[in-house]
Amino acid sequence: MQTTAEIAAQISAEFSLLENWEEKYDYLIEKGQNLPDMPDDLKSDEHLVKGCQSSVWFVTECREGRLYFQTDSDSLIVKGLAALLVELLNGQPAEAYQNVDLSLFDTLGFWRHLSSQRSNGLTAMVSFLKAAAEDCAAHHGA
Amino acid sequence: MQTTAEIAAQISAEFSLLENWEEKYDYLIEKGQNLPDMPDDLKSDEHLVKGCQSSVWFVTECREGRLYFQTDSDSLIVKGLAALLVELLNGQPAEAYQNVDLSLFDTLGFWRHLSSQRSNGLTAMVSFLKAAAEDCAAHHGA
Amino acid sequence: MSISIPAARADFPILSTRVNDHPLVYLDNAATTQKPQAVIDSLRDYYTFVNSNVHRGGHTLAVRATDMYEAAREKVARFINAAHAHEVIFTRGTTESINLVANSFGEAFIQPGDEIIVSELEHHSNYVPWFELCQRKGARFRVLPLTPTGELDPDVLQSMFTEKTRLLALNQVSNSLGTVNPLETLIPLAHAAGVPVLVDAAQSVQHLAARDVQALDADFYAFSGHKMYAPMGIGVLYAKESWLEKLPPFLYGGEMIDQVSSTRVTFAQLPYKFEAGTPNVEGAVGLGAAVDYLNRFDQLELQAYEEDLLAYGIEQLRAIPGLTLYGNPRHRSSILPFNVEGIQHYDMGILLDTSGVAVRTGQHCTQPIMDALSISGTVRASLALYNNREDIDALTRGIRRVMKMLRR
Amino acid sequence: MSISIPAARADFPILSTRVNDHPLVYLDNAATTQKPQAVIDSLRDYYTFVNSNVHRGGHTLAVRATDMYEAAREKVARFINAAHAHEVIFTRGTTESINLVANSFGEAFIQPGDEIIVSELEHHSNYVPWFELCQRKGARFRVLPLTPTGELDPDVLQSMFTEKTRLLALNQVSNSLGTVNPLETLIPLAHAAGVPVLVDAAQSVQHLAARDVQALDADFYAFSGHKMYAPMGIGVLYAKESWLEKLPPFLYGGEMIDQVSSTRVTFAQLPYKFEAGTPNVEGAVGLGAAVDYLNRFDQLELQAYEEDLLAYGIEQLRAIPGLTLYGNPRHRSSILPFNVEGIQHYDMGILLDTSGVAVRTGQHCTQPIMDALSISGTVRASLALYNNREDIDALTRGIRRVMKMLRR
Ligand SMILES: Cc1ncc(COP(=O)(O)O)c(C=O)c1O
Ligand SMILES: Cc1ncc(COP(=O)(O)O)c(C=O)c1O
Repeated sequence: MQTTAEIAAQISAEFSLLENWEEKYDYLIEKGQNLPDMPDDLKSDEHLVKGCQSSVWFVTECREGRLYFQTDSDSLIVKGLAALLVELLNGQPAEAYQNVDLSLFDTLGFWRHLSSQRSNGLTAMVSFLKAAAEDCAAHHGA
Repeated sequence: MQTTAEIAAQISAEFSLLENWEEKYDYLIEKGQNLPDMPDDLKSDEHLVKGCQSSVWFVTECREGRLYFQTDSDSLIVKGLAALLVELLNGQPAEAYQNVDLSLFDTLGFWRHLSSQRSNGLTAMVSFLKAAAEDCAAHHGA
Repeated sequence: MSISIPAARADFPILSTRVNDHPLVYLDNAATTQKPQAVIDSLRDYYTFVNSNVHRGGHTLAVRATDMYEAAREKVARFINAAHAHEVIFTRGTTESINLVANSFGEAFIQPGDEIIVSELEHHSNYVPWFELCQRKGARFRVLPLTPTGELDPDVLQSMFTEKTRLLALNQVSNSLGTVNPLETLIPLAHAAGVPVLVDAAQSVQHLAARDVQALDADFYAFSGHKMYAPMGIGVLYAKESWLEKLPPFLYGGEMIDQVSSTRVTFAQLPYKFEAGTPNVEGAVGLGAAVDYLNRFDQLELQAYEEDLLAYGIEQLRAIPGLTLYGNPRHRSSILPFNVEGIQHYDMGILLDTSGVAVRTGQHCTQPIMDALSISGTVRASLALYNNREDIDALTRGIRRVMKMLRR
Repeated sequence: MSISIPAARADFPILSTRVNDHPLVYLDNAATTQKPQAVIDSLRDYYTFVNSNVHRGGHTLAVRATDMYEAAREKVARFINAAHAHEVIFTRGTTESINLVANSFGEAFIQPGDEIIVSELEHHSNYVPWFELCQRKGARFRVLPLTPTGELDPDVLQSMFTEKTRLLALNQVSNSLGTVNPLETLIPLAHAAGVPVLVDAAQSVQHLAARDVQALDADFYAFSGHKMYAPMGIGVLYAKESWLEKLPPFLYGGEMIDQVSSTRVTFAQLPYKFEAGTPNVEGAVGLGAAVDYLNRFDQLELQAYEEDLLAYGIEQLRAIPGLTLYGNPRHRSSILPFNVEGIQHYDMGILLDTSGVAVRTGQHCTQPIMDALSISGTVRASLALYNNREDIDALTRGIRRVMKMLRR
């Protein structure tokens, strides 16, 4: 399995080929659309990560110290961001979540644009995953 | 007895001879200093007109529809202003108080400078005198 | 003398900036308006030539600052035709104005079992303060529902008044639907039932010529500077003198005090009783400059211009297949709320932004309206005097482009 | 890298204006300070390139405005060394900050019979809110008296704590006497008695390097932008996270809401829970610019410069026959309060103004101090970083001239 750093480099490389905002969003939205939809019965409050303008759900599973997750959102853009998180982190060991370098999103331009200290949709998602990964590591260690 | 308009014109004429702020204040303060001090027992809360930064007292007397008053202040500048009000209004018929034209103070430059819509030391004094004059007219008329 | 409205656009320097390589098309005016150069300059001039704390008497700058502050109060009083300048209280904005009334009026007049009516059309700022007041006081919080067209029904309101009703709080224009509420009908109804009325004018004072508080007979009238071309951090509570005399102060300290000892405190006269602490003189001066700016227009002409533009916007949006425009009130002002089938409002907002079109998306601090419409939010385009048909065209072009992007 | 302090004068455009045909000598800094060009420009730039309402997500300008607003919060947090940026709540100023605590803390924690201690040195803004809270709640309002030197006696404070004491409210620097209170002694005393402390830092945060809220261990720390070279209409309440979590909101509406229905309301997380309504983004940006400006100086050097200037002022004033300088604290900051025998303070102020010297006269919103000193008011000259010895000389020259004018 590739490391998150390797995956990040790969995503950056793909992105660098895109010429403008429109193409970047196109690509992001495609990422989201390629992600399987989550069954409606999993879209419960229990799995809802409080975003701001959109809803995003995460269902996590911990196997041998690695965290796996499914995700969905009513927003295609948020789903695209979540899809990048899936590429980057799904099935990685718990430490990878703690150390994830979000500067990738900076390079993509989305970080600055889609989030801000106030809106923090991405921050909320990553915090949720970090907490789940911490749990996962704790159970595995124990 | 001269009318208030005549007196105002006279004060304006005197003032126009003064060259600068210092001379104007000098003159104003002299006006105040020439006013007799009020006996301390009259300086009671009853006679206090609420100013802002200084205290000013008025004792009024109504005789045949004319209002007479004594005044004093702990501030020489306020006392000077009050002295101008004495020159202008003391012993005038009640109507003269209602119609008094305060633009005199404008010409002197003190109005803008010593008062403002917020500070209104002069406004407070004039309002007090107007109320007393109204009372005086009412009793005389009755 | 009125100036030409289309030319006004040049007065707003920010409108010539570019966003994401496109000219800015600013359609988020209900959130906050942009500022004309005259307002921006008034701030610079204030700090370059005048700045001082206002106080009673004092040095030249203090007198000048005080005069400018009070002159701004008089400009605002004339703008809304208040009977007295001291009926104009400067606050930070609509939210603070309403909270002031909820606290002071609530303290003095609300007993357990009393009732307060708000409309379902309200912004959270004119909803939650009353909800919380009712919670604190054991009073009943009653909500006048929306009609299917997004309006308020006078007959339903009439039926809600009881001898326990102590206040009606409602807006003049809804920030989510643009509904213009018929205050000329609703306020007399309330008054006939002995109920005073607080009007949230945050979305109306900058758009409707009907801002004469005496003609409206509003008991309280609240608005924000930043939504009427003035700086942030300044707002107004107008209240009838008779109410202001009766209400206890809200905040304590600074210039609102008359006498203080460890056993007794007395308060200053109106309006200072309600203005604790150093006021935002800069903000008031900027608000005065904004009023001066607005007064350069013929007010009815301005309203007609904006209504014409809104009608054009409605027409253009309705021509887009799959687009739902929310609300259908008889009289609407400045607000275009919509969704396009299959496109989440947030996605629409973000993607419009890529072509420089600034709109707001979400609930617009009006969750009760969203609940009533059973939607999670809307895209809201909102107009100001500097907008024009090209802005609407940029919006509709942008929407069609997003539809192409997302509907594959 | 620190810049030279005397050169800083050129950064403040208003200081080159003339008043009554004299160069302005601005010594009313405790009322409000002047603004450096960098702060004035920050307002213009904000409105020319950025202005938008802050909100969650949204268009480019909204994101930029939000980022600038939150960056300002972080600058302030670093300036006072708060543990978290969300411990910095933006308010209109010190008065609102203190009223916020009096309301929210008072609502949650004050019961009949409880006691609140304030000092006799307080500004009305840190006196009357507590007095009124005690009246509302049936609590006991206790006043820590001044010593003859104008200081607070730790032993007397110690003797006032009871198991009913719920709060100590006092300033770090007195706006009337300039006394620097020994918080490093007083706060631990209070904490040892289980009493939290609110510090009114309106006159200290711009002058003392000792503004590290964690080192001081202040529970609440309040100050105003306009007294620290920032615009009017913006201020700060710092509070420890643990307190902010426990306090109920103060104002309701706008961005402080999480969920709303007609039966239930929940609130946003810190710091937004305490920031109802559209915030003063412009003011926060200006405050951030003022912090940046202050950070260009070495803070200890700046304090030493101001203390040296104050010492010079004390020396020059004491040399004037018949002049009484009030207070004689071991440590004084920035304030020169005096009267000249036989000359009413108001007359002194007005006549100093004729030669361009701006001071403030009267009670300075500290009637309890004036009562303790048995005087009706003082003349107060107060210093800022741009003042210099020539300003002091202009003051003393002016005083001597007034003495000549009035003592004939
Ligand atoms: C010590 C002190 N506390 C509180 C205040 C009130 O500050 P503001 O008027 O900015 O709210 C002042 C300013 O006058 C002050 O000097
Ligand atoms: C109808 C309405 N009421 C109240 C408010 C609150 O105004 P502010 O945020 O300026 O306090 C707004 C603005 O968002 C509004 O649109």
